[in-house]
Amino acid sequence: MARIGVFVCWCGSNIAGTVDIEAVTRAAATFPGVVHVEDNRYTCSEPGQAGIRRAIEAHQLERVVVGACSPRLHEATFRSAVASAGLNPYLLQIANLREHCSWVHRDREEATAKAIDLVRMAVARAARLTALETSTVPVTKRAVVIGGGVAGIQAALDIARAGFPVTLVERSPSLGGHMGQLDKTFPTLDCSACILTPMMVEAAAHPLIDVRAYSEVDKVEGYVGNFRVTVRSKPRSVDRAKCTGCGACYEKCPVQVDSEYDLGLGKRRAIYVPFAQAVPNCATIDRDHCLYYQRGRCRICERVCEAGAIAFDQLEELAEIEAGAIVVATGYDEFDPAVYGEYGAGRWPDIITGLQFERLVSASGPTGGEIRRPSDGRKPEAVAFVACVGSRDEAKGKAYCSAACCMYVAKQAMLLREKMPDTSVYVYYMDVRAGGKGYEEFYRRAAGQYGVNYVRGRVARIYPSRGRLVVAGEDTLLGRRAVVEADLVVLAAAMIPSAGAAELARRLSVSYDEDGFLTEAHPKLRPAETNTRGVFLAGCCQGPKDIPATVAHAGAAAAKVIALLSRQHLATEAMTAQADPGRCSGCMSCRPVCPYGAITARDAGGLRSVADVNPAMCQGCGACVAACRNGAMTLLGYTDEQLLAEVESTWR
Amino acid sequence: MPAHILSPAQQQGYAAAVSSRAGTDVRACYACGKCAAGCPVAPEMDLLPHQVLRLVQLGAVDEVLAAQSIWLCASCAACSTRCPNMVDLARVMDVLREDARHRGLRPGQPRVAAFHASFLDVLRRGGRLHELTMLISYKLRSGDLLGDVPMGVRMMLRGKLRLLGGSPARARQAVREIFRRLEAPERRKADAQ
Amino acid sequence: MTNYVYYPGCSLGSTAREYQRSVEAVAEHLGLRLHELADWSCCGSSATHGAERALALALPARNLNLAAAAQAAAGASSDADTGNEGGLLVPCAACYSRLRSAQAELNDSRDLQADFDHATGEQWLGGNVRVRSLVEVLWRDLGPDAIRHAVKRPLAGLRVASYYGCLLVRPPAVTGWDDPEDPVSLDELTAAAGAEPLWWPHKVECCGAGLSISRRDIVGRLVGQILSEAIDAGADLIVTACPMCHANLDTRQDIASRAAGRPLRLPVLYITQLLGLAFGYDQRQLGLGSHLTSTAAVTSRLSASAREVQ
Amino acid sequence: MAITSGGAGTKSAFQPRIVAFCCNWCSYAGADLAGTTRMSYPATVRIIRVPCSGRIHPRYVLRALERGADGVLIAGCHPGDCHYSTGNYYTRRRLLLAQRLLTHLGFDQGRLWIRWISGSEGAKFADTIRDMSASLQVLGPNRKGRDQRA
Repeated sequence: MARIGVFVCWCGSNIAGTVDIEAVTRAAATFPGVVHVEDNRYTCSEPGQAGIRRAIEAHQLERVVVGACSPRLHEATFRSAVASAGLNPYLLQIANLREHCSWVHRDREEATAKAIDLVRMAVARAARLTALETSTVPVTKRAVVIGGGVAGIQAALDIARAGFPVTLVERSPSLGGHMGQLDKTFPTLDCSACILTPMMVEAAAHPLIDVRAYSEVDKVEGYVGNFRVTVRSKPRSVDRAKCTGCGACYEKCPVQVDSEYDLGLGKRRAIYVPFAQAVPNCATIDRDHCLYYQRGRCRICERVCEAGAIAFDQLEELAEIEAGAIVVATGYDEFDPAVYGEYGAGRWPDIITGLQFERLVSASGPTGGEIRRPSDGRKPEAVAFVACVGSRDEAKGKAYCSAACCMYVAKQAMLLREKMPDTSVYVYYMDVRAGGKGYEEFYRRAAGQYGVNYVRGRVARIYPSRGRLVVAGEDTLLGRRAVVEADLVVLAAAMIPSAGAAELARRLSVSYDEDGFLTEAHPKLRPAETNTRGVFLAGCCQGPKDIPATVAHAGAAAAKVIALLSRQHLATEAMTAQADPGRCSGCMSCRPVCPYGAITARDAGGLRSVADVNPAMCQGCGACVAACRNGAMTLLGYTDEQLLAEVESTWR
Repeated sequence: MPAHILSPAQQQGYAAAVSSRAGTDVRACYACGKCAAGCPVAPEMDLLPHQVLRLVQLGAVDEVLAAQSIWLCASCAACSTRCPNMVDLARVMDVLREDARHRGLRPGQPRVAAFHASFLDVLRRGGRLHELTMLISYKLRSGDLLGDVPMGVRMMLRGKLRLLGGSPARARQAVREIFRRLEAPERRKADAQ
Repeated sequence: MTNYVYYPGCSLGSTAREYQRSVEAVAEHLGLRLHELADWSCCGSSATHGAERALALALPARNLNLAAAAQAAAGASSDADTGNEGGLLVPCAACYSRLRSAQAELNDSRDLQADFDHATGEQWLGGNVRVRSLVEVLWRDLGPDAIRHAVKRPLAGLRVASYYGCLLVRPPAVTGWDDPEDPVSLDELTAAAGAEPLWWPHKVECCGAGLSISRRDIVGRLVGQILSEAIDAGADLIVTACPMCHANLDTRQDIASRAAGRPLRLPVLYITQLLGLAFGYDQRQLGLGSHLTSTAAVTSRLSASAREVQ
Repeated sequence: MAITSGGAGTKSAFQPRIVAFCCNWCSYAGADLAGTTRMSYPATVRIIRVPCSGRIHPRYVLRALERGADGVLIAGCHPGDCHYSTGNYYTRRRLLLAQRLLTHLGFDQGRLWIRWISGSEGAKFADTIRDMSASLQVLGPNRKGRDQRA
């Protein structure tokens, strides 16, 4: 019988206040195998840990049981304490006397009785613990960043600048993301392109960054330090090496299509470069609209291309990339306000979204920065902005605040007043959330010296009447109707996770919330990590953010990646599954239940094959153990014997 | 009178009670005013729809039940249809009117109440609506004797107002029975609490 | 031939006689067989749910119970005449709304069912009755194409503003077969009749019918806005499917004109009157003469376009 | 054997004994949260920490009941949220079978509860324990198990 030491923590009055420590220690002393019991005010404190070390030596303890707070808090602490006394760190068992006992029960008698049970269970389990060793795996020194918006670019640059190669995967033909569509940015009103373009260029030029635009992630296999990411590059039908981006092709292309970049407010050709500063600056043929692909003739672009870059027969390419870490930076999509029947969005051309307004006000936009009504090109005399469209609206299934709208509305209103001093501007809002540095001052400038009329109230209806748009709102501060006849209405549409993000998350076994935003490992302490080791989050895929927050988040993700990639080896999970070749029948019913593909069939000689677990890939969930029909599979640290010992000893 | 002197207990209680009776959570309202902005009769209201909800949230019972607004509500349900927090305000207004009536308060809009009452009278007796009887009963209750008389005459000329209202005996009796059972005094008391 | 149990409601016997007559005409023409619900009583209308919830549920529920019984009887009897595979047909938007919401509320709550049992001495059986609005039936069951085929005299050149009001489309949880903010059923029926439906902003703005008697000032303002929008949109007439709205819009045009500070004259027809005209019934059969606001503008326009055809 | 002294302190009323298997990532964290937010629930439960609800073999449920537990709670991450992506999906399938097995062996189905409780659902954990204790009180002590044990 192993020699067990029990250490009962008071946690000040947190445990001792409700649990009779003295009774617990007395009971513990009677449990089989227990040779030493002591209690501390704070076992996690330095003296407390020293006490454990001393007792291990003094009493030649072979197992340690700590009755304290949740193992989720201090298991690591106590393991290292145990280890420092020369005992294997996995010979420790914690009884959760605080979160699961003293904090949830008021009756001292009941709480004490339960605490005694919990310690008994821990002792029984401890007696059956075995020493475990962690092995190590090498780390592939490359990161894959998924998404080429400002978050992805920032993360890629930070990682590359630290000396690690990066593959930057972007779905659309060019880097830039939504930031590339913005005109000016709050709270400084500096031009978006002026900040972003240099970043895009540096990323493309950086020797350690491999930009794969017009590409998507197909498959992700492997595990932290050793991912295999399959990237599918869609055919541009243009040879990227030859294309100079001269533009001759799209000047001559006869087909006009709504421009995705201009959000339907402008046109592009069937062969196109999405925007002037696109990176890579390489044309792409949109096969769904190109006459040659649709009707088999035209090929004008081919004729006018002096570089001979047009490659109609180009095929898609699959590349398998080995990487040690993955950064998800898939960003956001703009909420489609069409579900607001009362706002007539999508039905009346002069009711547009915030992002569309960016294109309308941008010098590189379809109107060259002249603000005109999409319907008739007239200059608007009155413009109304409506905040919280698709956010803070449970009825429309979007309860969250989209974080950036208040500020972009203030900015857009300012830009409008700047460009058209005679145009009156109204902003319908519920609250102005200006939490960032310099934000409140910025918003106050908009409402103050820029003369933007802020009206506190949600709009009930927007409808066309006599050639204008009637915005039926309420000034809840006056308790009076606030009906504006506007020529242009801008709906501040919220951010939602970009299409396909959830699907990607499933492939990475990263969880996501009810709104589809990916879940960080800890909302405060690990905001850029996920519960899947080696996968990190940057930007709006995790939740709505403005540019400063996005860049900061991306930097944080990059720092985590750098820390990971600078390691030569990673310690693997010690509590992994193990197949007993003697008992394994080779039925392999364990293989399909393993989420990590860690189980393979190994030839055991004589036509017999048995299950084999790769300890580096196994994350220790134990699904295979429960699936095994002959009890050949065990999960180290959670063996049947250990768990049943707890079951057996739950009650006296 | 002002809400801030009400005791918290009383506040909590009323909001919860109204919520359960209206089958909607009045506490979800964040006073965005979308209801007021779309309400056809808001301009005539003494308390705007969201202000009515606010008083209910605070449990300012007397103040809210004395309001004209609860009688002016046209039950068009534009508010309920558009509320971002899915508060069924039209139903809340029903509950408040009922409360005002059960507590025997003087209705904030006597004529509207008179109209409702006259309508119920006619039903109680006839089982089906007989407009002429109702109009007369309304005029007597409301004292609005002259209004609409010319229109009434024109309607009668076009056969839109029958002199005699006929409805089958079975229907009449069934409805009388319903009124009798629902207006039984012991039930009244039960509701008032 | 589809059979329906028919609930006319109080108005169709009096203020909305022309609705009754046109409904019968249209039903006959389209082969809808209406079997009036025996001993039906008032649905309670807005006055009761404004005053007494138990009453507001018991009154409509009683009629639903009758309908359930009628259906059961029909199901039992082989006689097609009393059959009713179509459900309970309700032409009046207000009755429809009351019946539907009462049914929904009762089905949701055992307590309310108990209240009903207490109030009527009967047991709640009306849970499965299919309560159908006449518009829903015309638009969904038959559909615009069927209407189009039934048209004898297309109403060419007639510009129609469809007025849905509140109770046909709100709250969507109760009705739910057309868009609550921008409904199209009446417009499509109008188009099927050969007329030109207009998009106009006040399709679903409330006209305040409930206050028509007690607060003429408010009603004047609301009706004024609705008529103005319809006229400015270029409408020759308004169609509706609600006797309350109709009475209000038809009889309050003087007050409305005063409120709006401009003369507002616009014929208001029931959708069935419009369809009836297209089906070739003459205006007397459809009771076009019984409106307070003259419908001459409409009929003369039609005869004019008819002459052009010849 | 008398049904008085349940380990959970002897109160006059019958105190059921619940063995709860909680997955480390969601439900165990949920139980922790119930503690950190100082919720209170009956001291009828003994929690056994497992990496994933998918680790739990129906055999454990039987053993707990045979050992005299009045009820067994198996709590894991919500479907789709499993830290190991698919574990709880197998849990569900496996334990529905277990439930039938129980009736076969003469245990009331109501003695095995399966709940999805996330790390942010401290309240749900507390409520679950409250509800389960109450319904087990109605169900009465697990005589079969206790007799076997005695």
